[in-house]
Amino acid sequence: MSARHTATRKRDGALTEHRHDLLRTMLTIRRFEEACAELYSATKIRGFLHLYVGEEAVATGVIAALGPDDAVVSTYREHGHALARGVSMDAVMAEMFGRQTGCSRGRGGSMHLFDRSHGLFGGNAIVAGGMPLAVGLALADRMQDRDRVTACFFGDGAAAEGEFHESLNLASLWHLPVLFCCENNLYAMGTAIAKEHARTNLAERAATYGLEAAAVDGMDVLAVEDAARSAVDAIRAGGGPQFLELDTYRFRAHSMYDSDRYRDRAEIAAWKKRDPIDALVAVLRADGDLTEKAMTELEADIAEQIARAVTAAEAAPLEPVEDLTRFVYSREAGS
Amino acid sequence: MSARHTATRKRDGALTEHRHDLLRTMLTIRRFEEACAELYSATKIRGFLHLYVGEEAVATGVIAALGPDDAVVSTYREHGHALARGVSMDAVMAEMFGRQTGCSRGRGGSMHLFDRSHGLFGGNAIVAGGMPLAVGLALADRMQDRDRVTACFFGDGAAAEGEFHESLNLASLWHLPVLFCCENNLYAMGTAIAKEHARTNLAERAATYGLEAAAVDGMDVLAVEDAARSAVDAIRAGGGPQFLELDTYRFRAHSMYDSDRYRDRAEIAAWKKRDPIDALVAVLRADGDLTEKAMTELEADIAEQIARAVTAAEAAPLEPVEDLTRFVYSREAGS
Amino acid sequence: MTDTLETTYREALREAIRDAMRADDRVFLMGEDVGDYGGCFAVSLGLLEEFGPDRIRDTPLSESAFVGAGIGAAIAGMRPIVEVMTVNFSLLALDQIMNNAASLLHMSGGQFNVPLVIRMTTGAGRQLAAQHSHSLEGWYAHIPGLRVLTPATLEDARGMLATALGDPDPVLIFEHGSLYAMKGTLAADAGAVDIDHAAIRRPGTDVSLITYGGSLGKTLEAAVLLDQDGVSAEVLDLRTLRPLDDEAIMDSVRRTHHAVVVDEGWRTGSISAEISARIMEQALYDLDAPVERVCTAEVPLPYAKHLEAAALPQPAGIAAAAHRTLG
Amino acid sequence: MTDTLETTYREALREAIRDAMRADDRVFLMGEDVGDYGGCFAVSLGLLEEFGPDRIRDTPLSESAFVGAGIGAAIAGMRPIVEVMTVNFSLLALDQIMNNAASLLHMSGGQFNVPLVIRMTTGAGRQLAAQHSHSLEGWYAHIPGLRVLTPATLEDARGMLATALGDPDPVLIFEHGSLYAMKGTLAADAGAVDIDHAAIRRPGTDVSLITYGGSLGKTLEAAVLLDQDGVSAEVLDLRTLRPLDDEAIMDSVRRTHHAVVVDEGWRTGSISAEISARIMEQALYDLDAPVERVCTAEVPLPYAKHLEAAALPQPAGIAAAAHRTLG
Ligand SMILES: Cc1ncc(C[n+]2csc(CCOP(=O)(O)OP(=O)(O)O)c2C)c(N)n1
Ligand SMILES: Cc1ncc(C[n+]2csc(CCOP(=O)(O)OP(=O)(O)O)c2C)c(N)n1
Ligand SMILES: [Mg+2]
Ligand SMILES: [Mg+2]
Repeated sequence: MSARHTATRKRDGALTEHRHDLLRTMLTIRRFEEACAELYSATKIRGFLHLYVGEEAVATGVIAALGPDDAVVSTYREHGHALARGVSMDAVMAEMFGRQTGCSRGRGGSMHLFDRSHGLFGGNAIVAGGMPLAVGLALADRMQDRDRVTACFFGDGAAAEGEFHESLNLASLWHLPVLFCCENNLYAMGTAIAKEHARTNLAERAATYGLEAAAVDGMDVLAVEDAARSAVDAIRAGGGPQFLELDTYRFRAHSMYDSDRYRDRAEIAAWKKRDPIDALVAVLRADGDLTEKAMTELEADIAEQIARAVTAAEAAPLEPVEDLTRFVYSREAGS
Repeated sequence: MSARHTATRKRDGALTEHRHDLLRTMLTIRRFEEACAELYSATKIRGFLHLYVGEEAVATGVIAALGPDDAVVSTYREHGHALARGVSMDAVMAEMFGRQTGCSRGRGGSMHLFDRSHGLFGGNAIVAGGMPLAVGLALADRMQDRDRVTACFFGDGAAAEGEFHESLNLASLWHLPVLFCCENNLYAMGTAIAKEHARTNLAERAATYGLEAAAVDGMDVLAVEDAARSAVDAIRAGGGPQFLELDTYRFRAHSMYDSDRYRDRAEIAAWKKRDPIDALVAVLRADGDLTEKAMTELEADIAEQIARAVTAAEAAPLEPVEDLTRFVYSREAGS
Repeated sequence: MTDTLETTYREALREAIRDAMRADDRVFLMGEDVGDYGGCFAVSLGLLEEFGPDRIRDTPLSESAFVGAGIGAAIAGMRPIVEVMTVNFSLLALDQIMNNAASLLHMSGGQFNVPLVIRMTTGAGRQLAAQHSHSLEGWYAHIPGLRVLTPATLEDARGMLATALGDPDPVLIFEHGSLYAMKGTLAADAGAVDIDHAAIRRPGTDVSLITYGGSLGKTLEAAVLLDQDGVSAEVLDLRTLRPLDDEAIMDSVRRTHHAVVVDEGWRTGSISAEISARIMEQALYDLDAPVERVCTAEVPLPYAKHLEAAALPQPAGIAAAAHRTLG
Repeated sequence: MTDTLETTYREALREAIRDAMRADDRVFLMGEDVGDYGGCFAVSLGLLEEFGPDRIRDTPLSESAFVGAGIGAAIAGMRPIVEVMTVNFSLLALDQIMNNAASLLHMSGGQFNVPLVIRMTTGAGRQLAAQHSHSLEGWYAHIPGLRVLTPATLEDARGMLATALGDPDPVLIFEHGSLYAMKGTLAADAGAVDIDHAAIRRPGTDVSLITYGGSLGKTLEAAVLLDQDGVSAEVLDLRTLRPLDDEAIMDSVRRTHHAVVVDEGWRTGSISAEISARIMEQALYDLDAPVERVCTAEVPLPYAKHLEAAALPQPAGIAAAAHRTLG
């Protein structure tokens, strides 16, 4: 409903521009990760690499609804959240390359992107491990009368962990400003949601903790943004935590190590027909808001940005080995 | 309803006898624990001592519905479960005294009563720590086509732990023969249930995992037994796990260390009016099934049994110190 | 000299919390039963009345979530004191402590430090049996990014918290359950203490008895027994298990040439092994005999009084170990 | 001699599981992604097809519950092999492992033994960063009631599981992530192996290099470097971290009079400290120099290749430590 609301809102320059921003963000994430996949095969990027391809509308839509001072807690599949949040692509790429100019100075890699200036609190690679952290950020905000909202992203698999239960209960019990964003891509690695949960309706499960909870089409960035916007507004108005189940799908394997034996090809193909980028392009085209030319320029622009980021990362310095034990303690304590 | 069912069932000798057994069990638990409290003050019993006084109808009613081969997993507040299960009082008392003749050879104490021959799998003092264990017992039964049912007791506070969530989901997902018995006495130590749970309706919470769940008056042993019996029958018939929220109250403090500063005296008094033993006595009296004489004899009988248990415990040998490291490994391995 | 007051370890901890909360509104106490109940060991008794339920915050039984919430709150500008009832239950929060609290600063390339204090009770000796008697502070001392404190005296109970709260990184404070009732006198103006150095609690010349926390008392008793046998034992209280004060340890060993480490942890893989290894690495040629270790027997602690007593380090056993090193 | 076959560490583990499941229907494999996915490191690839979803059982992301369920199932007559993807995530199940698996037999006065096998991946070296690179097997070796195995060879990958399944008590098997792809030949009839003794992987006379698991390869490389410098290094593979084979350790040290312990755990409070302490306690007078330890730098492991490499034990560093002991 709220999605239709935006889609049909009297179109004006601002709206057009905003939709173009959403498109740019999603396309940037897509192309960036396609480049990362190649760089991984070229062994420029190592460790675990989890791609977000197909899920771009979730991070893009939710984060578009956040204010500049809001907080984001994410997982190991967080390139999209970092870029949508405005973390410099150069810094993200450099991080993947393990360089000193990376957003975590090369210490985090793909799974641990951090950027204080953009309110990105990681990049947590323990499934559900970021949830209590998000509750704590919100607790501090509440105790300090800040009106910040914390968006906490996690997957359908994470919802089986004890920390999911404990965190939702705590946030609801203490009425904390957290927007729980469950990226339900139907699989936890190779395990289908029906093998993860006795009841697979996660929004329904969340509602039993006393939070407002809704399921949203995670392939429709406008629907995601609208749902997130009303949730964020309600939370900021003091309404307590809310939960969004964002129904989506990853077009690629779980990680670069995964041969994807467990998913039916037809299922993948069906979901690819719902590509969130194609969907937005279609809306814009229908409204006559996107020309071929604009699209070509956008692609070129992004391609160039990525090329620059790669070149910069290649050229960037490595953290000196002498600094290995730096940042274990704030002061240079020993052990 | 099912309670009325029993209460109004055409009374015959068997029923009378059965209700007398329930009374004997509850009264035995009550008098046994009153003795334990004195023995604690007399420093004969040490460590933590958690009394079940006021909650006797729960263990008595549920366990009355179990078969001889069924399994019981309990907490640190498990004297009632052990006695209701038929574990010898001498062995339980000796355990409290830390003697070799104790049901755990003096190694467990009040919080860790075990008895394989009676299917008592402890006595677990990590809140919610017994829940995964119960799921595992049921998993093994299912894989080995045994029709055993496992009754898993835990408190309202335990329901806030991650293991509660994980265990209910797993049991429901795998359709395992577990009867989850939540002893809701409204407090987790000094924390009232409203400070433990955003939503305090625990049966409702449990139902969202896809189990049959019901709340039962835990002060009415007949209601508890009937609810447990239908649940156990359904589980044994292959219906999967079920959940009973047993609404009850502890008449005493959390443990012997607790000065009970957090409960309103009026609240305690109100609940004491609903003493499960008085309630059953009233039913029996109304039905003309319990004479003064019978009651006096029962009390005397129990008092004598307890006196014998204490004397035996006092006289029982201690485990030799040389056996300290025995039972760390089944074979006498070193480290 | 300043005037003194009679107090207990428990009261000293409470006064330290009270001071910190009065001095800085970013400080709050959070944990199971810290409020209405008054703290499972009565440390926070009365604080709810003074500071209210927001700052003396009762939590559900959700160790992982409320410890993690403490981490998040610390990052976001608060100065939480999280109380985990006992180290036994802290296993449920260990993932948060290791993978978040201890790692965030480094993983983020220095962006997110975690000024969090976690207090927990540790140790055995009260017949609480296998699931309530662990001494796992040695494990926590294994984790880079943490500081581990073990107050064994009234001064340290009173003074370590303030210093810990001033630390930009996570600090764990282990309170041995047998110490809460310890009575003694404390300077009326007692306050923050240094947390970087070990302390000699009894000077001696023949053997160094190295210990911490709940074992300090037993070790001092052992020193008295040794004195009766004509052996002058020095008792070193480590105070901080991470980082260890190697200098103080080696300095004592270089003077006495004999060392016994007393640790309530299970022997294998305990912090006593680390201390013994460091002594060999840094002072082998000053030793006249192998370093002895007096630890807890490697058994889940039994309930029965005589068995528990036999499992734990005791003064006679400590003294015997010292005699062995002296040959 | 028996004929041999080309295989890998991964395949050897898989064959061991297959054998065990064929031999005993009480045996089943349970863990995250062991079935449809084929195992996060492909160890169980193909087993679902042979044994079906009941015995190759995918679990939800609920480490505490499915490890606890393994404990319960073991008590109730099954012989579960529980796979925890990596030791990093095992922290979420540590309460179940310590307070139930390791303690039930003793707490129950001998009534409930737990014949459970838990397998997990450990170690660093693949740029997986701070939350995926822990080496905590030394911690598990601290827990009374457990047995801790660290197969470092194809023979042990193939043979330790069967022996572990025959043990009446809980056994933990740590597979180093860098070993899965290790190739080699194995006797066609390779089967159960002893799990009570350490093994000399390379005999030598000048220095004992004591190690286990993922560090064995690096240590053997160091021995080659040392050989080029004219130093004859003996390489001892501990194989089992609990109980430690003191006899084998002391026997080697008594012959070489010099020892270096190589351990991928963080140095402070690592199993290497325990080994060093035991050598001092049992063989001090046979030592010509302090025991050296080569461990992982005390830092949450960084992602960048050069930083991670600098943090971990490496052949050159091991050889240098050996030279230091030889003066
Ligand atoms: C506690 C924990 N257990 C297991 C893993 C290994 N692992 C990493 S991602 C993943 C699947 C998570 O699925 P989901 O939460 O749905 O997120 P998605 O990857 O689908 O985005 C698993 C099992 C982990 N990182 N942490
Ligand atoms: C994991 C864990 N946390 C804390 C404790 C300390 N503790 C023991 S009982 C208890 C309260 C449990 O309340 P509930 O589950 O309602 O059971 P009840 O005691 O009311 O029967 C607490 C906090 C514990 N034993 N284990
Ligand atoms: Mg998923
Ligand atoms: Mg309760």
